[in-house]
Order: sequence, then C-alpha cells, then structure tokens
Amino acid sequence: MSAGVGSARLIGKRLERKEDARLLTGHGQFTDDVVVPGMLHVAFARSQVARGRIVRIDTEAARDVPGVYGVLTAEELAKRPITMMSFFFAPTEVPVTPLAGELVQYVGDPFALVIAESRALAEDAAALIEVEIEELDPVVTLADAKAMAPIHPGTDGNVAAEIGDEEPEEEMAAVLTSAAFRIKQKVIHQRISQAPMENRAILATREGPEELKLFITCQSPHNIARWVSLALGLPSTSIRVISKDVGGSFGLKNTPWKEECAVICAAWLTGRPLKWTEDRWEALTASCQAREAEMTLDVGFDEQGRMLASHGVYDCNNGAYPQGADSNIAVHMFLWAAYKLPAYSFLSRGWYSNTNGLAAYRGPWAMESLIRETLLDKAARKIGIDPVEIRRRNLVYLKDQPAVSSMGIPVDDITPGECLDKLVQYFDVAAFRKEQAEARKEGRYLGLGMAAYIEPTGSAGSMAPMTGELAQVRIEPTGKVTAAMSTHSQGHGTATTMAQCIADRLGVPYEDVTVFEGDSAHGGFGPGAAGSRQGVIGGGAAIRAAEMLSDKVKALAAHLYNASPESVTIADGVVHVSGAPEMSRSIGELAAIAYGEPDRLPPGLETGLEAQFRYQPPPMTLTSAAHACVVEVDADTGFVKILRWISSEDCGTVINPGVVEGQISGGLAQAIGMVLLEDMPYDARGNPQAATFKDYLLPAISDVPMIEFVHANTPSKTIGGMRGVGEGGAIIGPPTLVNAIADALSPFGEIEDLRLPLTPARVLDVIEQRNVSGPSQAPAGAPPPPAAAPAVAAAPEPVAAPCGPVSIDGDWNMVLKTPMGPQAMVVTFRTSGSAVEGTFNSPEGSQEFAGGVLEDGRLRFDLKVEKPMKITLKYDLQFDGDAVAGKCKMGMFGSAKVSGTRA
Amino acid sequence: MKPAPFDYVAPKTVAEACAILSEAGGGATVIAGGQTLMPLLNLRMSQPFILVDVNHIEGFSGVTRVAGGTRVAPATRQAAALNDETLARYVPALVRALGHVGHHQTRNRGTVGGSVALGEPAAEMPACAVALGATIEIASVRGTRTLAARDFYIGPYMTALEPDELVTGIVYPDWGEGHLVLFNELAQRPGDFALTGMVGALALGGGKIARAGLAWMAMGPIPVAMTEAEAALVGQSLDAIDVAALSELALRTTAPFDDHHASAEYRRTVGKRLFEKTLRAAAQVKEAA
Amino acid sequence: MQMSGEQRIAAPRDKVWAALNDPEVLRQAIPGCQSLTKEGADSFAAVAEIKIGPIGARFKGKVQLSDIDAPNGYTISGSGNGGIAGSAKGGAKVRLSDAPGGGTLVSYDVDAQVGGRMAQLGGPIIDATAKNLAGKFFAKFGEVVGGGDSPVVEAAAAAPATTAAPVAARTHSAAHSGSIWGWVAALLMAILVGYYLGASGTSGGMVSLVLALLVIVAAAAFEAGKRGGGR
Amino acid sequence: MSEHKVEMTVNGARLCATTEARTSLGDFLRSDGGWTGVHMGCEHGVCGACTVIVDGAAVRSCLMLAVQADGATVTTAEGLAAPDGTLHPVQQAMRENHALQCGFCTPGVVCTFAALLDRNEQTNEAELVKAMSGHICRCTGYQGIRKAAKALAEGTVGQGATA
Repeated sequence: MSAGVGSARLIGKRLERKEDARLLTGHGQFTDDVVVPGMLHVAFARSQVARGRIVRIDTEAARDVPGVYGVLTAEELAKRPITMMSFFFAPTEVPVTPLAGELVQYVGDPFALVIAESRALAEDAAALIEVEIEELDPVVTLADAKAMAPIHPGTDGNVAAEIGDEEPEEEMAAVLTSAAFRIKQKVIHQRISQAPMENRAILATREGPEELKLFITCQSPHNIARWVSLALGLPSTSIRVISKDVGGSFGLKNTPWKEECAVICAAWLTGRPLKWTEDRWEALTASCQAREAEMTLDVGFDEQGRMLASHGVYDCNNGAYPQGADSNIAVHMFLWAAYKLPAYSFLSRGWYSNTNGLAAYRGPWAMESLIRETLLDKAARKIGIDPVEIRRRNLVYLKDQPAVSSMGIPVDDITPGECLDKLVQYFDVAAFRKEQAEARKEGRYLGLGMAAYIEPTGSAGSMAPMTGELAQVRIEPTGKVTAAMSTHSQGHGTATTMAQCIADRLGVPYEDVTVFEGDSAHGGFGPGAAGSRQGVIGGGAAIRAAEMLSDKVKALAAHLYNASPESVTIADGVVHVSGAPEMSRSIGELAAIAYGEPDRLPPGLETGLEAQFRYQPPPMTLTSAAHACVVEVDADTGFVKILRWISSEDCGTVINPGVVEGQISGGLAQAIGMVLLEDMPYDARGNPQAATFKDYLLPAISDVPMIEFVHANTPSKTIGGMRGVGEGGAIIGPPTLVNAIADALSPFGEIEDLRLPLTPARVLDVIEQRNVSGPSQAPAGAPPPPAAAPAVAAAPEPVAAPCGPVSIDGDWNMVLKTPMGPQAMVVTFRTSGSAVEGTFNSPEGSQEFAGGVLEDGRLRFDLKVEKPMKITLKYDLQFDGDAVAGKCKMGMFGSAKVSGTRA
Repeated sequence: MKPAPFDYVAPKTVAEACAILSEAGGGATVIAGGQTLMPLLNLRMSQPFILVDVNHIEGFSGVTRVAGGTRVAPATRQAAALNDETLARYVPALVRALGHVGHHQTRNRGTVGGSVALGEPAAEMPACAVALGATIEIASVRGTRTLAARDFYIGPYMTALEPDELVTGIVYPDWGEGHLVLFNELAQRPGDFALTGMVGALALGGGKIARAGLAWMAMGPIPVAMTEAEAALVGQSLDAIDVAALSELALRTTAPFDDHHASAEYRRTVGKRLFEKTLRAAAQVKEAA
Repeated sequence: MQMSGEQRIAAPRDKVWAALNDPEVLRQAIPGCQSLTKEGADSFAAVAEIKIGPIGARFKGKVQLSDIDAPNGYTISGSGNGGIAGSAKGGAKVRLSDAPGGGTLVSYDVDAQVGGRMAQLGGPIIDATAKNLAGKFFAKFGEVVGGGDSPVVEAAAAAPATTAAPVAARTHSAAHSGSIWGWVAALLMAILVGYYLGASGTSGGMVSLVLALLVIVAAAAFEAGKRGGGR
Repeated sequence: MSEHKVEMTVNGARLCATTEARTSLGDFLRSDGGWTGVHMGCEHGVCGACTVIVDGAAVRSCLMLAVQADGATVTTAEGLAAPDGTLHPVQQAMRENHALQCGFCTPGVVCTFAALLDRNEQTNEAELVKAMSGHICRCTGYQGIRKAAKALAEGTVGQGATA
C-alpha cells in the first residue's frame, strides 16, 4: 500500500488508536457525562400534529410540579433573540425560532421548554402542559408540496430552493430522441435518520454577564462557537465550546438546531446551567433527517453504448426547517464528472413540507452515484453489453485528463477507471458468471454488482465555513510533543492520524505525541468533519508544521555542534549529527536549551520549540473508487444475503489503514442500511412512523460482510498526498448493492422504479411480477398544477414599460435564489441614459459590473464571478415602480429567480 | 424517555401479590423480566400506579415435571429455559423457539411467563403456548383457575387475564417420545419480531400423525392456531400428506397486518411457503429415520 | 382509520333507545370512569383510566353532536386526549332502524384519526384492531341490552381481509371477558357520558363513535407494546 | 411514587443511595454512581450501548430498575481493566483491531464479550458474533468487532492487529 511521501516510517502504519484506551474503559467524556454545580435539566413539550395554529398554551399545572424551576414558551424565550442560520452562516429564508410560537410545522415541533431538577421531573411537567392547536392539513410528501399551498406564510410556494431548467434545451432534446438507445431511470429515495449512537446533547452555562460556555455534541467546536456567536450577535461575549468525545454525527450535528438554541437562550435568560440530552424517541421524531428525494435521469446512448446527452430532474423534501434550504446542486455537479458526456441539463428543486428539516448525511449528494450507476447497469442489460465494458467506454481515464466535465468541472487526477480495472483483476467476473449460471439451475439466484465513482473531498475556500486547517505543534521542555489541532473527531480518530503525521515528520516516537482537539479554546478555526476533509487538510497542516519544527530543531543542533543543518537528522526522538555519534542528544535535551538557555541559541532563532501552519489546500481533492458486491436473493422470501464486498479505492496516501478501512466500512454499512433496512416513513397526517429502533432498522453485525480491500492508491497533489475517505462508502455502496440485487433478479425482470429500501416484499414484487409489497406509502407522483410550480417559468416576459421613464438609480435590496438557498444582496445601480453600471454588495463581498442596458424598464447585464468558480451570471430584470423581478442565467446551472425592492 | 412515577413492591408470596393486585383495582402492573414492559414504561405508554415485581416470589422460577407435562414457573429466565435439560427433553419446540427470542442480553433478564402473559402476536412464546396446547395457571384473591392458551389470547396485548389476576405457571403437555418439532421464523435481523413464522409439534403413532399442534406468529392479532390444518393432519402418515393443500388450510385462520416492514400479502405469501418448507423438512426427517 | 359496519341488537328499538339514554345505566356499566364535569350547555368533559395489558393512559374526552334526526340518526364528533400517549379524534354517521325479524339495527360509518405517540407506535394494526374490538363491544352491548342474548358481530363492510375468521371467531368468548368490556366502556364514558347529561334526543349509535375512538386509542397502544422495543 | 434505599457492588466498590422506583439501573449507575461509561443509547432495549454485567450476566441497564439490582454485583466497562490499567483481553482485542470509532456503543459491547468469556473461556467466534447481534454500532460496519471476536476465540490477542 502506498505510504505516500518520503521515507514514511509511521504514515501508513496500522497503529492502535490514541483514543481507544479511554473509550474502551468507559472513560470517554460525552456531553451527557458532564456535570456542573447547579445544573438543571430540560425537557420539551412537542406538537402532536404536523401542522397547526397554536391557540392556547396552559403551563400552570406544569409550573406547579415540585422540582420544576420554570417553563418557557416562544414568547418568553424571545427575550434572548437568536438568528438561526444555515450551515453556510446564511440567514434562513424562512425564519426559524427555537420554539414554535404561532405555528407548529411538524410532529415533534417544540413549543415549550421545562426546566427541572431532574429529567424525569421535567418530563412529568412537560406532560402536564395543555396546548390547544387548530390543526391544518399537513404537507407531507413531495407530491403534497407540489400540489398544496405554501406551508410558510409569506412565501410564494413550497419551493425552498431551485436551479436549472424544466425542459432540456432543443438541441439536447433532439439528441435524446434520436439516440440509438434511450435509457431512463427513476429513484425514489426514502427518508433516513442519521441516527448517531449518541443523540444530540448540550450543556449551556452562562458564566457571568460576559461568558458563555457550551458542552455540546457536534462536528466542530470552533464552528459551533462561530455559529453561536453570529446567531446571538455577541461578538463581545467570550464563547467557549467543548466537545471532547462525540458519539457519531454523520452530518446531523453540523449546526445547533431548534432544541440546542432553545437551551442556549434559556440558559442565558435564567443564568442557570441547563442540560438537555435528546432521547431516542425525540431523535427519531424531531431531529433533522436526510435524503428523502426523487430523481429521474434520461440518457441517450449510441450503438456502441457511448453516452450522447442526459437530462436529470431532482426533487428533495427539505421538511419545514432545513439546516439550509437546498436543491442539492452537487448532485448535478458530480453526476457525470467522471464520465465522458457531451451535454447535460437538469432541474433541481427542494421543497418545504410539514416534516422534520433536512440536514446533511454522509455524502448528501449521493443520489448522483446511485441513479447513474444503476442506470448504467440497466443500459448494459438493454444494450446487451457487459456492465464493466459500458463503464470502460464512458469513464474518464488518466490518459484522458485533464478534462472538463459537461458541468464545467475541471477533471484531473481521478482514477475511477483504473480502480475498476484493478477491481476486475482481483475479482474473476468470468468465474462468477459460471457459478451464477450453475446456481440458477438449482434455483439459487446470485448477483454481481459493480459501481464506480469520484468524490470531492478536502474542500476549502469556496464556502464561508470551509476553511483550511491549523496545526500548532510544539516540543515541550520535557521532550514530549503536543499538538493543538483545529480538527475534531466524532469517531474519525484524528488524534491518532494527526499524531502519526507529526511523529513521522518530526522523527519522534508515536507514543511521544499527544494531539489536543475538541475545545474551541485550543487550536484555530476549522469546520471539522464536513466533506471528507480532515485527513486531507488537517493531515497536510500537521505534516508541514512538523517539518517546520524539525527544521528548527536541526538549526539549533547545527549551531550547538558547529555542524551544518543538512548533517543533522532526527530519529526516534534523538538528534544525530552525521559522522559524530558522540554528539547525539535526545530531543528533550535540546528542548531544555531552546526554552531555558536563550544565550545558546543561534542569532535570530526564537526561544522555545514551536511551529504552526494553516494549510490552504487546492479547492477540492478528488477520491475515486470502484466497488463490487455479490449477493444471493432468496426467491421464496425476497431476502437478500450479501456474500462478498470488494472495495478498490484510490484514497491517496493512507495515514492509517485501520482508520481508512474503518471509514469505508462504516459508510458501506450505512449504504447497506439505506438499500435494505432503514426507512423513516410518515403517515398521511405527518406522523413519523419509525419512532423506535424496533421500527427504524439499523444494520446489525449479521447484515454486513467482511469487506475485502484492494488499495489502488495514488498520492494526491496535497501536502502528504491524502484523499478524503469519510463519505465514499455511503455514496458508492448503494448503487453497488442495488446493481447486485438487480443482476440476481434479472431472470425475473427489471427493478423498474427503484424505491428504497428494497424490502423483502419489494424484491418479491420483481420476482413474482405482481404487487406483493402492497399499498405504497411513498408519494403518489401527482403532477403539480402549473400554478404551484413557480419555477423558472415565472421569469417575466418583457412587458410594456410603465408610463414615464423608469429611474432605477440607487440601492435595491435583492434576493437571488441560488442552489444553496436565497442569497441576499444590496445592489446599487447607476444609469446614464440606457447604459447601466453598478455594485453588488453581499456578505461574501462586493463586486462591480458595467455595460448594462436598460430598455422599457428591462435591465440586462452580465456579472463575472470568480468564486466558487469562474462563471458569468446573465441578469435579466424587469423593474416595476419600486419592485424588481426577473431571472439570472448561471451558465450551465440554468436560471435562478431574482426579486427585490428599492432600499 | 423516563417513566412516570410509580410505587414498587416485591412480594414474596403469590397471596401477597394477589392481594396487592386486588387492592390496586387495575392500577397495578406486574413486572417479571421487564424486557417489553420497561420500554413501555420509558415511553410512558404504560403508567401504572404500582409496579409488582414477581421475581422474588417463592417458587416462581424453575422447570418441573408434572402429571402429563412440564411446568415452567413464570419468572424462569429465557436464558435458563434455553439451557434446561428437562425442557430440551420434553418440550424441544419451546427450546427451539427460545433461541429466537430477543437477544442474548434480553434473554438473560426476560422470562418465559412474562412473554406468555403479554401476548405479543409476533412473539415466539405465546405462539408456542398456543401450538403446544399449554395450560396457563392463574391466581387471584378470588381463587385459582387454569385456562387453555387457546382461550387466553384475545387481541394484541389483550388477554383473558383480569386486572387482579396473576399468571403462576405454564404447563406444556407431553407430546411423547420422538415427536416432531416444527419451527420456522422469518425476521429481518436476529432478535427482531417475526415477519411471519410458525411453531408446532406432531405426535406420531403407528406411522401416523396422532396429534398435531400448530400456530402462527405475526399472522393475526393473536398467535393464530392452525386449527383446520391440525385437524387435517391427524390420522395421516407423514409421507402421504398433501403439503400444498394443508398450507391453504393453515392460512384460513390468519389475518395478517400491513406495516412498513411487510404487507399482509407478503406475510400470507411467504408464510405459506414457510409452512410448506417446514412440513416437507419434517416429513423427510421422518423418512430418513 | 375508517370503519363501517352494522349490528343487530337483540332488543326492540325503544329499549335500545332507552338504555342508551339512561346515564345511570351507563354510569353503572362503565368502569374506569374517574370524573364527569359539565363545561357548558352542550359541552362536557369526562376522564377515564384506560388500561389494556400493561399499556394504558388517562384520557380526557369531549363530544359534540350534529345533524340530529332523532330517533333515526345523527352525526357525532368527538375527541379523546391521552396526554403524552397521544390523542384520538373523529366522527361517525350513525343510523338506527328496526331490524327485519325483530331487534334494532345500528349502522355506523366512522372516520377517526389518532395522533401523538400512539399514531407513531400504533401502525396500520389500528384498523384491524378497531374492527376486532367493535365486534367485542357489540357482543357485550347486545348482551347488556338484549338481556343475555349475545349476537355475533357481522364483519364490518368494505373491510380488508384483516377482519377474517379469528377476529370474528373470538368475538363470542371475548364477550365473557369483563376486562374488555371495561376498557371499551371506559373511553365510551370518557367521551360520551358528558354528552348524555347535556343533550336530549339521542340514540344508541353514538356508542360506535366512542367505541371507534377507544378502539383507535387502545389499538395504537397495543401495538406500542410491540413497537416499544424490548422483549 | 416510592423511594428506595438501594445498595449494590459496582466494579468492586459499594454504591448505596436512595432513589425513585422509576430510576433505571443505567441512570442510577450514571447519576448516583458516576459510572458514566454506561451509555444510554435508546432506552428501549435495542441498541445495547447500556449493557452491563449483573451477577455475571450481560443485561440491558435501561431495561432493569435500580431497585431490582438491590444487592447485586455489577460490572461496567470501567471495572474490566486491571487496577494497573492493563486492558481486559476483550478491550485489548478491540483496540488491536480498530473495533471502535466513536466509542459510544463500545462499553456495552465490551461487557457482552467479557461476560461470555469470563463465564466460558471456550466461547467460540460464532457465539460472540451471535451475541453481538444485540448491539448496534453505527460507525465501524462491525469489521474490527468481527476481527476482535476471532482473536478472542482463537486466543491470539496481544499478537497485534489483523490486517
């Protein structure tokens, strides 16, 4: 396996994890384990209806319970205002308040908070709160959202975010219709609960008027500190966030949401330390959830099975209060990035509904791999070529690079084809086909599934929270090495991998390195685990900082022993001067000098032995992989047994194989759950139907086979050469498994529409070619009435100019509905005649434009944007008095709606 | 997820326990293993005023031989029953089923009597009691009575047990040396409740089936006895039975539910196959012997 | 859930009518009733303790009546609130008529919804259990009103196969189980009794609404046991 | 609501406190005993994170009342390692094989394995894996746990990681 850069001694070793001695002996520190003097406990009163208007809340009985300290409703909590924001620190389009005031928008929506001496007492009191709610018809499914009136007052529809164009443009439509083969795939993806084993938890303590300390289970204490500081508008208040051990997150704990914010505000108002630990019923009822989406993909192939063009339509259920309104543009960005496809167009929309808000889940854009790779297998069967061959003909191999994807993504340094080739070298497909044929004679149905993909990892610099990572490394006077990292582990083992990088580069024993993280008071800002980034960026930072520190040690040693720095080496914590073994000194001895005897230091060398480096990596580093799995389907019961699973991945330099394989395997287990077991259905009234782990089925040990690994690693272009592996398993796993099941079922028929999970009953639907699975609980795809689809179509036709000349000079408050939710900006127009120039001001900064043309109140101009990527935005606006509306054509992203009023 | 407040008592005798249940007038709930009750308490779906712990009642644990059968005391741990030699010899079907009850950790605490008394229609213990024709011993301040398991179950979690009554034992009748055990269960994960399943016993005499006891799991609001199939089996010789016809009879008494794990149609379709597969296997076992 | 069906009560219509209009009869017949309070001219509240196996909750109930066409029928709507356990609300169209060959025919169309934990933990078992309990209720009701003559319920109309043999088959023996009647009656009390004290000119059919509500509540709660998790 | 004086031996130490009848053993161990290695993951008996050893048997501490454990001997993950810090073979096997990531389900897993092995050293791999079906791990895909079970059954603990 590739150890990557240099003569690695520790990078690449399967070392035991630093965290494990603590965790195995029950000495981890999870948020609920923390107790502070005077601490009180919180429980919430929650809505039992999915949508309704609160008429009356009676908290008197609850307040009278002995041991109850107080009961807060939205009105009382509002005395400590908080502005809840998306993961991108952008204000939410729909205001989100910690407690429901006027409207409840989902089952479990908290409307009151009880503070008591124990959790049990708080629950006793919460049960006594009487609420009268005028129930309204809930919007539950995507079909409901398209057909029904907006759930949020003041919005013009249930569209939370949208991008793209309804219909493929003419030339593309022509290509699709004239293609030799036209294959369509539809995926209906169920709703998933991230279900970390540790539920959400927070302990908020206000320490005097100027200090706020939070113990919270999260993905980055630095990110939480930043988010809370902005949300509370308390730059002058010292906010410290501590999160030592976290029991998994998988995207759920990116930002504090309603309950956490309620506890923070309540702690601020009462001045008492407040703890809330979410129980599993709350977690499965009222935590944010993920994935629920529908996508159709349409691809035209030529006679040889080469792709000509494609159009995709994606809709996802954002729920009522998503952690960022999302139409999931990434699905389309990466759908074909690894494939040679001349042209792709799409429509992508996120919809509001009276269900739990959408949050991230391991590989949030994973739909792209699922629908693409299952469609390719379907195509292979229809066209009559081998599934491996159809990929070989369309994948972008190293020899084809650098290339630019049909979505304008620079494609370089990816190896999905090479991974696939290594995979089929390892797995004898021909032999399997023989075995499969034999088995079918005995009525045993084996299936082989393969899939290939690439994944953007280690992303930094394109979005506000996505920064580089900081490593601060020091050799203590004792000679031990400590590092403060901006990374954070929810099980990732960063304290282990970062220590390996540092020890490797510094030349000290792994045992001598301690990494501190999980406290916003240590290290610098980092967004933590989000987008398979810490190994790549944190690892690079740790390596470079260690190298800088190593140079400092060498400079000191060279000075002390009148040697040249080049002649100094460090190994196992001992500094050697070549050719002078008698001069070898422990690194500790040098440290003592560096800290305590300034006179002996060379001129210009600062005392102490410390170094820090913030690594700003390339905007993204791509990881590639190809997986295969073998299943047996029981034709009598529809049960699926996974017999083998092989991962052939290129994750660059492997810091610790145990950690890397652990990340991939964990993602694959979640993939198996998504395909076979996990489901969070809602009934027609919007009640989540899997409120316990008896109904929400997580994969057990019997569901996951031993994974075989074929490491096909090539170092990336980052410091250290790592590539991210955090999410990959959950992205490539589902299509791999679905393809294997579809292959096993091929004697019976196709899985026409792929509805997840593939329960035994749904598998029997295919085997018996009849409806065994019964009435589907999923959305009945009712076509939305035109009025309810205020999509791109809503862009204004040029209308007759209002009477008199239009003056648009001055400031306008405008909102652009981008794929990442609405972006607010202030635009200043300056006209001279019909020529218009102006300035855009947004939180991201300011930008000038010129060359605009104003005719009859219709303004058209181009805005050239550099970040997150080079793109020209073509604005087409119609002014009407003090109002403006129109659209912005965003290159290959299609059009987005713009609206605004005079400031 | 903390229980509502309740009082706790741990009587040492049946009389003591019955007196408490009687005084409580329906406000008491009995806890034995608690492996189903505790989740209900934590979820506040069960809110008794008094919890009566029967684990300390004299003679409430253990397996004994009685006239014509084997008696299991109600608070006998499932783990203990699973490894009990008397049960292995006289009630092998129960032991087969016990291996599928929950998990190692819950069997260490869960009891046979608790599961029988609760009447979960998808669980193994109630189905065994119905299939094997067990008798349930019941006590209250009004005296004692026995009830056939087949008259005990009324609906999901609904039994003929009065609020003041206590299950004091379950007697499984002998099925005779060399009787055949039928057990098959389909669950998505080990320890999950069955999507469908069956348990039963066939007593043989003179090469013919002398007695048949069969019941379904998860095929109706109660553990459903396959009365028609049982009747049809008696008097037949194993190698001559028409398995397909029997499975039709076996399905007649079922009324499975739709839920998001499996449809009623799935339960019927696969239950039928499970039944046929199990019976064919049993027949072959006999032929081989 | 939706449930419709009809039931012959082995008693003349006036007797059924009278029995169902005699709060005293109901008060005696219904265990578990904890309180009855008049909240307004035609609005009453009742509290009852519902318990089935280990599962139970304290329910508060209310009812309103509309489209009264005494003694032929009416529409009734009501709700029962079991606090943290959840709530049930719904309505029923009810008709009374003389049954051919004697007795009274009570026909009902129920449409009710359940909310809260019961709705989450209850699952689709609710419908089947509702019909199951409907049979049990009418068996017992017939026994009380008809003086021991205990008719077997006819399977509810337009019902899925879930009302097949064992359900109906068990109805009769169920009738002899005091506890079942007790719990059925308890929510009957919870939601219904208040009404009797205030309204005039009513009929027996409303029982089926209340029944339906209880049924939902109870059924969901049953299933909660299954869904609760442990074994 | 009744309160009860409960006394038990936890990890060799006496734990005596008065608690409400409704307090689960798990909550009691955490709040009254300070044994926070007991993790409450679902409180309805499915996830297995709260598993502890009561009188030699692995049980769910969320499905047992503290008052029911009066007089019992309880061992949690904190009580398995030797006083000098030497890991219990189960802990060592899991460490060598990366059998954990976030570590939340881990104390329960450790208790189940330890209870089985301490009762019968001959416990085989299949039995350990079967018992593991009573635990949910959301992180690892159970790879390291399977390897640890194998190492424990084959007595190869201490010989380093299985690749």
